[in-house]
Amino acid sequence: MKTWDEVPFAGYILEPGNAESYKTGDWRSRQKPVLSQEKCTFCLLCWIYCPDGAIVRKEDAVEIDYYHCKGCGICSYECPSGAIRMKSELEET
Amino acid sequence: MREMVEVRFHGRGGQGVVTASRLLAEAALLEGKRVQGFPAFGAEREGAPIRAFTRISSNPIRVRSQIYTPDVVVVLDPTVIRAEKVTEGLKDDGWLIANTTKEPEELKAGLATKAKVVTVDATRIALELLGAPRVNTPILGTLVKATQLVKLDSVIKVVKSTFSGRLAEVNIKAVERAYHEAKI
Amino acid sequence: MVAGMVLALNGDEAAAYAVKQCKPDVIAAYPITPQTIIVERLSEFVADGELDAEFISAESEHSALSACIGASAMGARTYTATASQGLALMYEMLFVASSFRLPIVMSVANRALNSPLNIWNDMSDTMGARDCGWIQIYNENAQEVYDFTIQAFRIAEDHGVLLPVMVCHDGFIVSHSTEGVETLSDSEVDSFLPPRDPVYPLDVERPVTIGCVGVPEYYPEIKYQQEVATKKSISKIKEIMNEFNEDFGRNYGIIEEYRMEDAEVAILTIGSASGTAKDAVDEMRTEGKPVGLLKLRLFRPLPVKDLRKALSDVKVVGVVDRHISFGALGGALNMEVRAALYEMKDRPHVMGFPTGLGGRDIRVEHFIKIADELLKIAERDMLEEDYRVVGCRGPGCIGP
Amino acid sequence: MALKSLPLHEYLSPGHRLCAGCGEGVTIRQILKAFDEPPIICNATSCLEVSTTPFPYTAWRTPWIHPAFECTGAVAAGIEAAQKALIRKGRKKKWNVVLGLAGDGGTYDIGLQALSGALERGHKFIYVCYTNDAYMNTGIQRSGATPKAAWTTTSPAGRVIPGKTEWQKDLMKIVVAHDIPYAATVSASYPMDLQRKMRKTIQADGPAFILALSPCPRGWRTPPHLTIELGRLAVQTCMFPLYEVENGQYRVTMKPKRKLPVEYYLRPQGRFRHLFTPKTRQDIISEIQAHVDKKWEELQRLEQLT
Repeated sequence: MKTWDEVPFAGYILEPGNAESYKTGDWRSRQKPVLSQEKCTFCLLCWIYCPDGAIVRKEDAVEIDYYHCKGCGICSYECPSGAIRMKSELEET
Repeated sequence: MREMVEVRFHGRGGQGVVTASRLLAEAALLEGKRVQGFPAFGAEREGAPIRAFTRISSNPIRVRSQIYTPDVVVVLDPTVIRAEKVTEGLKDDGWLIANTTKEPEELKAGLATKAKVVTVDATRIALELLGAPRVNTPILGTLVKATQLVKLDSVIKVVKSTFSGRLAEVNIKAVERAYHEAKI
Repeated sequence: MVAGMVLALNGDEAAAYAVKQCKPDVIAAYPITPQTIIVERLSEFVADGELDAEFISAESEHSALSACIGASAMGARTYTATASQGLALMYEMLFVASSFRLPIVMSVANRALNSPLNIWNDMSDTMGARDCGWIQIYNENAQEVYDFTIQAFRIAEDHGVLLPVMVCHDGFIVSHSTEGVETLSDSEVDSFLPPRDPVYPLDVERPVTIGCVGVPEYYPEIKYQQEVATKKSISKIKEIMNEFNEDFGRNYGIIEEYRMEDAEVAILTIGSASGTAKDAVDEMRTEGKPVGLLKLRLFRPLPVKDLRKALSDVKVVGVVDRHISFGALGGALNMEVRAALYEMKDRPHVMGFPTGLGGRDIRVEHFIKIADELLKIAERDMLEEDYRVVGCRGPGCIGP
Repeated sequence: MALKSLPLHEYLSPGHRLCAGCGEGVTIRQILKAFDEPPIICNATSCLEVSTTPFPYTAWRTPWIHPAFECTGAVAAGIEAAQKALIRKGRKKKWNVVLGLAGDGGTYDIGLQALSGALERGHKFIYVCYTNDAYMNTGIQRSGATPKAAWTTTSPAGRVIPGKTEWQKDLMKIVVAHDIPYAATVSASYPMDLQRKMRKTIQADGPAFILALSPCPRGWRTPPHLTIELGRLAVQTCMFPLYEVENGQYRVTMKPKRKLPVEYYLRPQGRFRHLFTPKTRQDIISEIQAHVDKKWEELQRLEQLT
């Protein structure tokens, strides 16, 4: 870890958005959202309602960014077409 | 002139006592002297007896205390003499300059001082010329006449730069009249 | 007013005039006696078009300094002024300004703190704020206020410093006293003080996060970096003062000695009391008493080495504080001077004399009493009391 | 305007450490989508500030400064003033929007003075108060924004006193009293309404204010997936009506087709549990309903009057 003469000036953070490298996906303890591309209508509600920016919007589809998804389940609850199902993390492992 | 002259002004809040001390300092500054002009700092409001001070010296002034043994005392308000010990600490060879209708001897009789007493009816001068009893400028004329602490011309210059237009004009007239009407 | 002349200015006006010549971009302030004249003059300069700056009439001192922090973080040259309760209300933000390394300049017209309400001078305000990471410069008269307000911007903005600076002058005694002030011309100020060159301003092209959460894993490193910078600023401050001296024919130092050559006892003062003390020293000297004076101009960072050097040959030092640090050893200055000298081999005795509290006039006579006390200590070679209050009626004090 | 038209940029990056399901995360993400280029942000001490900037990480892709808790209005004022001066003197090229962000504690309570001062002086900036109805950052203590009867750790639902005994402060009225060009309430549950209002704040010639209800799973004692649903219920019950005040003119922007009883909003939240168990406190629920009805009618009257 950085010493006092190595930390940036006055504790400023000079790399905007470097929190992106921090894996909040590890916070998921119970369930993870799983997206069914067939059912998805690309309405983008999951994208706009995600607190973590963990729904990645592509040209004509969305993807779930598990590196950052905290598993809150908003996307699944709000999805009008039932395209996102919450699956147990235990099931995964 | 002594190396340092200390002047104490007495008057009431709203009479321009602090301005008088400042104008005198500024006049001396024009003559290349070292000066201090400052109020006896207080929270007094209009009408309360207040003091202000001026120091004039040919050398740098370092002392920053108030003035306790003045060479000159200037009284802007005749009634303040009843309320304040205006002659306290006044040097025996000093001057008391007072705005009053009384003659110098008459005033001196009621005061415990050996200093020279000079009087002027500055209130009348101020009322006639300024239309208000603002005696802080005229009394400087009397002070100059009596003590020659600074030149009359210096006071006039400072008054000119402090006030503008007609106000400067009448104030200068007031200074000049009080200079000539000084009862020494 | 014409620049480059001797002008009749009181301490507050001297500060305002200097600030005008330093061309700040943003001024944010709240009126408080005895500083008010400064912000009145500055708002007049802005209203008359003599100063091109944004003037924010903040709704409190806390907001005034907060606005300065925002403005300074944007890269603007930023100024504020306050006193007493106002500085106390800013207290939280003082740390923020220095931790962000923002070169804000602030005038403080020193004034006592409530209660009882007291608008008069003492240094309870800035002495209480001594650990906030600001550079503190104390001035004796209006001339120094003028000269050091200009130097303060240069010091604060120097890339080898980047710290906020408090330029202190005693309320009323200096703030409201008219004196002759030898001013510089605008172009002289311009040549001494280049425009600010901000290091990491808030900039959309280069986004920076200022004011993160300093987790325990990093807080000490961030703070020690600040401590090193603060300590290191002493040499830069000296450098800038020397340049100012050379450019404009002044003779300033971070501490100043007066008749110290063969002094056996020394009075140590700060602020306007220094002048009165000099008169007292002269009087003592005519009586053959070996008294000298040390005037401390830079209190933060504390010039420890300079103090040790200046006081290495005296037997006793009397430290004249202008406030009380309740329940300790008199005033902060006394404690710090004592601490600074403690590891010297032949250290002098150090006694504190808190005085001039809440506007009580300090006279030449007071300093003569102090000096006599110091000579007695020198004779006894023993200190009986850590401090004694001067200018206070009653047992244990040296009278009014 | 449709969701598809909103920009892809994420000025608040993923990897921030707000709780799962945090209303602030959604709200701030949506708010930043109204900007075509990054605003200059000053942020009050709050959950948002703490969770987005633990050194050496920052989730911000905008210039961002956090000085303290209560000074957001004042810091924004300083930033705005500096920009004006620097642009005028040719040291800065173009204007950037100044965005103040603060929670309910930093706005309703400790920061109210700085906000009021900045609004009164008319600085051109946007102030967003994201309210989660309590001091969540310090562990769920009551604030001036806490609704009546809500449990918090300093307004506990005790055997004698059933949660907070006072009504929520009507902050909008205070803000509107400053006669600023634009003020509005928003909810992330209504993203397009939020976008439209945010875009108005950017256009406003002077201070603009946004009050955003930001559900807090931890403090409200609700499951994280209900965050958007609760925002919706707050609007549908008229507990948190969506409206705007543009140059003094009130306009309700979201009128529920069928105004739901407040119980719909209260019942799912653990912070109101004591109103339903062990026995239903119909007296308090009715009191809240009456209060909401009164405020809702008052709002509609203001809409008609202005």
